Amino acid sequence: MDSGNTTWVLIGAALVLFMTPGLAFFYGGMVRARNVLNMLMMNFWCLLVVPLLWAVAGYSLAFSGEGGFIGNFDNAMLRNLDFKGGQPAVLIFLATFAAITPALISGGRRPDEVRGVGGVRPPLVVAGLRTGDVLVFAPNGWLISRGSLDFAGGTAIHVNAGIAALAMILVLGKRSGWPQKVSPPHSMPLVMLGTGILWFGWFGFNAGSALAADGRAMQAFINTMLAAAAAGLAWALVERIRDGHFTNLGVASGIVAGLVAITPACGFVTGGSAILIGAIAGVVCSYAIALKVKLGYDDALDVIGVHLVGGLVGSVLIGFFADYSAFKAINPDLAKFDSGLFFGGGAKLLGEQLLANGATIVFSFVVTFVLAKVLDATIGLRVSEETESEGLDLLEHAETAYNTAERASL
Amino acid sequence: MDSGNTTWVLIGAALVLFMTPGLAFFYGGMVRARNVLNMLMMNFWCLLVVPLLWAVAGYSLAFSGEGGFIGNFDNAMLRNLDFKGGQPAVLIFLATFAAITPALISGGRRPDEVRGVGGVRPPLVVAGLRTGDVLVFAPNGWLISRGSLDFAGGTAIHVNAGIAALAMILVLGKRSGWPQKVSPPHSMPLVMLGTGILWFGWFGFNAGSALAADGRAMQAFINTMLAAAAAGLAWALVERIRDGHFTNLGVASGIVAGLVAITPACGFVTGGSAILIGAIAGVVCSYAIALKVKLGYDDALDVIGVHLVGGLVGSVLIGFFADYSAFKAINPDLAKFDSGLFFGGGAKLLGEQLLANGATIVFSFVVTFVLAKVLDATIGLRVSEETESEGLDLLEHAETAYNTAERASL
Amino acid sequence: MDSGNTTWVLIGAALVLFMTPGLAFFYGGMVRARNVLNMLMMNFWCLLVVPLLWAVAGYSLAFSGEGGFIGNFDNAMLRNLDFKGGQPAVLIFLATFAAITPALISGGRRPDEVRGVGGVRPPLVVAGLRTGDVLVFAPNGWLISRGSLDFAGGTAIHVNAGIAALAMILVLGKRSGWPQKVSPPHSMPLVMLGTGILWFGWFGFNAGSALAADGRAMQAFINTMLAAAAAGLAWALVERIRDGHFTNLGVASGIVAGLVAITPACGFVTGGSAILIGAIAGVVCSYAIALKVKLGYDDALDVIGVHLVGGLVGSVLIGFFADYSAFKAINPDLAKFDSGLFFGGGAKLLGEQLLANGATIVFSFVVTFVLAKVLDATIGLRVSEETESEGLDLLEHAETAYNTAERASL
Amino acid sequence: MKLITAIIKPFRLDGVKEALKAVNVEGLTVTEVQGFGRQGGHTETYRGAEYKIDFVPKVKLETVVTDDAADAVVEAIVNAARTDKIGDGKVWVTPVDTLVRIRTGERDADAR
Amino acid sequence: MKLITAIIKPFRLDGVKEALKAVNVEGLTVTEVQGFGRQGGHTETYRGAEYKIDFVPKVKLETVVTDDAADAVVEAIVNAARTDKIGDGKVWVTPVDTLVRIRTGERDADAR
Amino acid sequence: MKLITAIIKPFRLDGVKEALKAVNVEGLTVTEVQGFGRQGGHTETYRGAEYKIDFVPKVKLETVVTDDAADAVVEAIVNAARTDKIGDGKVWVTPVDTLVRIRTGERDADAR
Ligand SMILES: Nc1ncnc2c1ncn2[C@@H]1O[C@H](COP(=O)(O)OP(=O)(O)O)[C@@H](O)[C@H]1O
Ligand SMILES: Nc1ncnc2c1ncn2[C@@H]1O[C@H](COP(=O)(O)OP(=O)(O)O)[C@@H](O)[C@H]1O
Ligand SMILES: Nc1ncnc2c1ncn2[C@@H]1O[C@H](COP(=O)(O)OP(=O)(O)O)[C@@H](O)[C@H]1O
Repeated sequence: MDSGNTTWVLIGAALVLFMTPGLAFFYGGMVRARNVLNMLMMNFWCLLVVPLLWAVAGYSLAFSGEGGFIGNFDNAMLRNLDFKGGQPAVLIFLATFAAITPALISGGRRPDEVRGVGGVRPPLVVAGLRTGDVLVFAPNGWLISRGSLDFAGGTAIHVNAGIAALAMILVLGKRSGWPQKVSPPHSMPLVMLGTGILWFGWFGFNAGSALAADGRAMQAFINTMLAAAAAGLAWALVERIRDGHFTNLGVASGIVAGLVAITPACGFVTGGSAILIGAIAGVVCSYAIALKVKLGYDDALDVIGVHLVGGLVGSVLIGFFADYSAFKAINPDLAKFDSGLFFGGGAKLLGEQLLANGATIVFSFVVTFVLAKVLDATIGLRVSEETESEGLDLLEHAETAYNTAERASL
Repeated sequence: MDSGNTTWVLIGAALVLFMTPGLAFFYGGMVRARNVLNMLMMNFWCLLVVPLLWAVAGYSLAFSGEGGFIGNFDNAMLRNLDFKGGQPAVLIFLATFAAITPALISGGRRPDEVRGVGGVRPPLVVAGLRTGDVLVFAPNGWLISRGSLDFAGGTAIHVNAGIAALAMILVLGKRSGWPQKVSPPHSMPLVMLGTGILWFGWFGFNAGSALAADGRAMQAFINTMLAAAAAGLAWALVERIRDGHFTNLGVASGIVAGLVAITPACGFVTGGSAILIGAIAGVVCSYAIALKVKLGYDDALDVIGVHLVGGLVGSVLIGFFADYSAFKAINPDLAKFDSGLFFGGGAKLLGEQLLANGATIVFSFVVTFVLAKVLDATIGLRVSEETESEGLDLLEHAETAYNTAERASL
Repeated sequence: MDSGNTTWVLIGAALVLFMTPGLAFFYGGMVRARNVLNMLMMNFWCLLVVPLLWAVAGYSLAFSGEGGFIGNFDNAMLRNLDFKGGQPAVLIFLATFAAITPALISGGRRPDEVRGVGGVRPPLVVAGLRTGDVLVFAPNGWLISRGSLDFAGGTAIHVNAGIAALAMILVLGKRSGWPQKVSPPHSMPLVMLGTGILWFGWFGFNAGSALAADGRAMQAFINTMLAAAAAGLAWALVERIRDGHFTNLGVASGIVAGLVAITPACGFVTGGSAILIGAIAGVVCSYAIALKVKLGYDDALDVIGVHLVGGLVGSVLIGFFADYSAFKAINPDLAKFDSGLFFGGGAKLLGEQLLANGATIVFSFVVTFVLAKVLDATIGLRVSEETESEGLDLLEHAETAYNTAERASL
Repeated sequence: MKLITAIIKPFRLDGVKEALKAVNVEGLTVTEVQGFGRQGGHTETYRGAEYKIDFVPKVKLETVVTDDAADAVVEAIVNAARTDKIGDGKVWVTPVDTLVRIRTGERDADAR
Repeated sequence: MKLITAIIKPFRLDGVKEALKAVNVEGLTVTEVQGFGRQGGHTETYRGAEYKIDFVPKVKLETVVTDDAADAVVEAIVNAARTDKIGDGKVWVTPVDTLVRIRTGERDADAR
Repeated sequence: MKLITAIIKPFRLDGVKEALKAVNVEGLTVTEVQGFGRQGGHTETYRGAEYKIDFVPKVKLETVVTDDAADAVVEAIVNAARTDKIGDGKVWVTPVDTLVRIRTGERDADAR
């Protein structure tokens, strides 16, 4: 791996690492002031646990060997890495992906409701689970080898995390008073800060996944920019027409929905398709978030509406928009992939995309649901009513987020 | 374009994208708590609209073809891009520049005063305008081909946005009570966060504009660091001597003034000159901001004092400090440019700089003034007095920035 | 220097620059709301002053010529730089290191207690001092040429700044009421934002110090990730067992302690050792911070417990974990360094590490102590009691951090 | 006229407000306050150091009512605010000489 | 002595303060409060969900004055705070047994 | 019963609280307020423009006590809050008709 590509992948890893704090602020701004530290903790916690699991065994199980479902221990504890070929750079790049996946689930519930030893048990356990999940999506894995496409982890990460969040939510039940009594984001500037960091970092996530600073990376970068813009705009326009106002939260949500949707597609589609994928994701997700009230699941931070639905939209649209010949023109050596329905590839790819997402949904839902049920039955997942009203920060972490009162300055 | 340069340009694009949220926080911290979301919206909005316009036609009109005033549609919708030569990377790098230009104008008024449908109409319209403006400054454009120098957009972006802000301000008039009754920044930490992000991102803006990770990029990077430091220090010292205190807002303003001033110059001058340009900009801008009260235009966020004046200072000083021989020594293949008065180039360059800035000021002022007048006469630009006192966030966006009160936690 | 490595070093410099605002928020969140601006100022101030000193003479004195203790003026004012070899990129990369060193000392006291003209005098003076210090650790310097190892500045920066902070603290004495009466962090989200920025930027700090995007940089990057995670986890677990809760401040402190500890070691040890170094640093530092109460020095922001102790832990553990053969395998041309006790190198390296740190501690303590005493005796370092209770922001800077009250919106 | 002042737990504010509407109280003023009493405070931990916070967040509610409404209003507040746990708070009644509605200049009962 | 309490619109605070200076009120205490009354609140929208906020930000002003000054002070407040729009607020007067200035121990009229 | 209201400097709150405990006051309610008085405010500077802030942060303390305890409580507050510097604040006493403890319905002296 030359110095340019090494720089590309390592800076990409740094950008993706930065996304997890970004996600923490994005979600943290949305919860109440008395629960924000628990939300931050659930996200930062993933940065502590997952990279270690990844280095010790996770990477090796996912990527070494020839197994269709699971790898071997050849690269466990970072052994036998090919420095010349840049394998360590790729390993640490992927470590940051593994870390943000369970962090996404943390948005699956407002922390008002999830407990654990010190509020960190569920993400901890789920982190182990998720790291395992990725195995199924390894390069030699069953789904990928059938021909379905997922450039930067739309199915493996967003659909996967989104459906896991749904399973958690179904086990946890509703917050008391929901959906009549809810509370507004405690700090919208924090939400917007998180949005800015996420967008910035997502260039590493998507374009970095080319694993080389080449033409495909350029295209993925452009697609990331355009899809996010189109989705943010689409969501904002829906809100303006439907609810009467352009809102910051709408813009932020749209941007994230667009980023999620383009994640699986960014290395297979061209710019015009990216704009369409973004716009469609923005509109669909802005309506999907209303389903929770209709169907009665309490998805407080809309992980399902944004990540599951956004990931699905992007992944399925690959079946229409994938364009092999455009990428072949950029890089003549590119391995073959199927084009989509609109680009002369027929319906085969669409079928594979549906299958891959269906399989992921079933697999991830079942695993998480069983796990959550076990946890709930043994140690209990819901916080007590007292904790709910006093706030998790104080009761679980013995901290409060803001001490700006004169009293605090005594 | 090799992998190193591709990485350089794409990471540069990510950094410049990150500047727009940075700008949002820089300005957002300065306004009142009840208007901060409108300020954030005006900035994020530019990130939604401009890249789309840019991809659809803007880039092509600015950069394809041979026209002296306007290009053609050869690259519209991202067609016919030269991936080998890195054209897509440059395109998306420039898209982030196009996005931040109208965002700068958003500081032209405290949002207390600017209305529109949902508070976003003026930036929207102006975004279209600005994207158009850039055409005039295209590489084959009239001004550039005469020999004036503008490395990273000091004239094209900062002078241009600054004078546009002045036109907007003159159309809008003063806030009621100004200049007797004003209000302090609602969150200085937010201002400083914005400053930190801006400085960080500005390395992409300036050094990235070399479009290659070469010696000139190194020099531009060094110049960016030194000019910002010198200007921050200079502004702080002026405040200490004139007003009695070193202030954080002074340091932040000085840093930004220095970054603005070095923007046009960073690829034409050496380090010592960069320090001087920064220091001069810091001093001049720290006095320029007082003009608004004397001359009676209500430039609440000092876009004129910092961006217009800072951009002018930097651009004009190129006429003194440009040093072709130093850059020729770094890169023997460098195309010729004129040196400045102090570096053996005579007064010709200074004349070109004055002409280029003068032309920009006239052009941009007239276009924006006419446009703003039309908007004001048709849909009205000023918010009502009620909105002014209730806050734009609530009335235009149906959101409030902070909900930390116990009440919000019920 | 090729385009890939140039990009690597310059982006590294941008990341390290971004760390100083990160540090400002990390510390700024921990102090009271009425002192946060002074804390931010002390950090930003370093970004204004140090790069200028560095460009004018600091770099040259540290790195040009053959002197064992001090260099010459060959590169003063950025003269005679080798652009082909990438010297300017390295120079500006190191400038950002020089800037953050005195910023670390700013945490040496809650600003409640440190005064100066406008609250910036001590960092200003100390900035000069620190820039000087670095001379002793120059590549041809006495300590380094004996064979001690310090990859990215664990001894030169963290131990150095930590012990300087201790000297300042001993001169300043205790805050009134300490340790009975203290106050909680005014904004934990600000602390966590600082933590996120620091971790992100630290990749530039550590892996960037390889000065090339090569295998060693990959290893340093991986080590930085793993040590931070291990230390954050270790500190959190200690708190859980000892105090009963996982806290955000504990996680943040652990992450920073791990980053500090791996700083000197990251280019000499492999991944498993990095995990151990991180975990040990997390545990040791989480206990070290309690020493201040036992021994009676008022280290309000735990610069000593985290930076001095963390830096020492990492630097001394190099004597056990350095592994030349692993790095030789990555890069056959690598200059020889001693391996540590556990990797077949015997005790020699351990001895050198102890000597280097001992010498640094004595040197830096004495210089800072004398300087602080002189300052205290002449201009006085402590703020008055009135300032202490009214807050430094208002009295020293005539600013207040937050103006969110309705009153402010009049 | 009487001024009824109540210190209650924040999460009971909504319930009390509804109860007050039910007894025809049409206006009230609410302040966030810190209470000190039998309930005690809590402890926070930062880097192993304990911070004892003596105060508990409470909400203060003030409403001026006519003399004859006072008893019913007090009763409504007590019933709605009560959780039977320590820290439920207090209600007290003070005499008011006169009440004016700023907008109209109306006085006393008309000004409520 | 009398305690005059006023609930006013925040943006009238400056005006009221000036009016009070004009009638020789030299000290007063201001609190940020939330008002509930005829004026009604507002609705915020987050991701399409509506949040009804019943309370309106108001400012509470307290000043202790001598018995004979009370009427003039009430009048000054009413005049300065009035915008003739709903939500202008209330003023009420309550009896005070005694007022002490902490610094000097002075009482009542001298303590103002 | 009497309601004792005190406006004090924030940094004296701890001391006053201890002094009140010493005279058997077991409950009190604290509010952050802004004071305007002889002490004057301060000036902030932003980009060279001066902002005059007239108000000073103060803490308001309210406690309802029995009639015979009132004098001792006032005295305790005055002694503990006094710094002999301008801006030390005020204490005033107002009559209370009745006090109720929400949790138990106890009245007056029992409700303290
Ligand atoms: N004497 C008092 N005067 C004013 N407020 C009081 C008084 N006693 C208690 N309070 C307020 O009532 C709240 C609840 O009182 P507390 O003694 O904790 O419980 P309870 O009301 O159940 O006896 C306190 O937090 C304080 O705000
Ligand atoms: N009975 C009352 N007791 C105490 N405060 C009241 C009362 N009625 C109204 N207020 C306060 O006065 C404010 C204005 O009252 P509102 O009924 O909205 O309008 P108006 O004063 O014009 O009749 C309310 O927001 C509330 O703070
Ligand atoms: N007449 C008054 N009524 C209510 N509060 C007052 C009155 N006068 C002063 N205060 C409060 O007391 C505080 C201190 O008063 P001030 O006149 O500054 O000093 P001092 O109490 O030493 O005379 C003020 O900030 C204000 O909060």
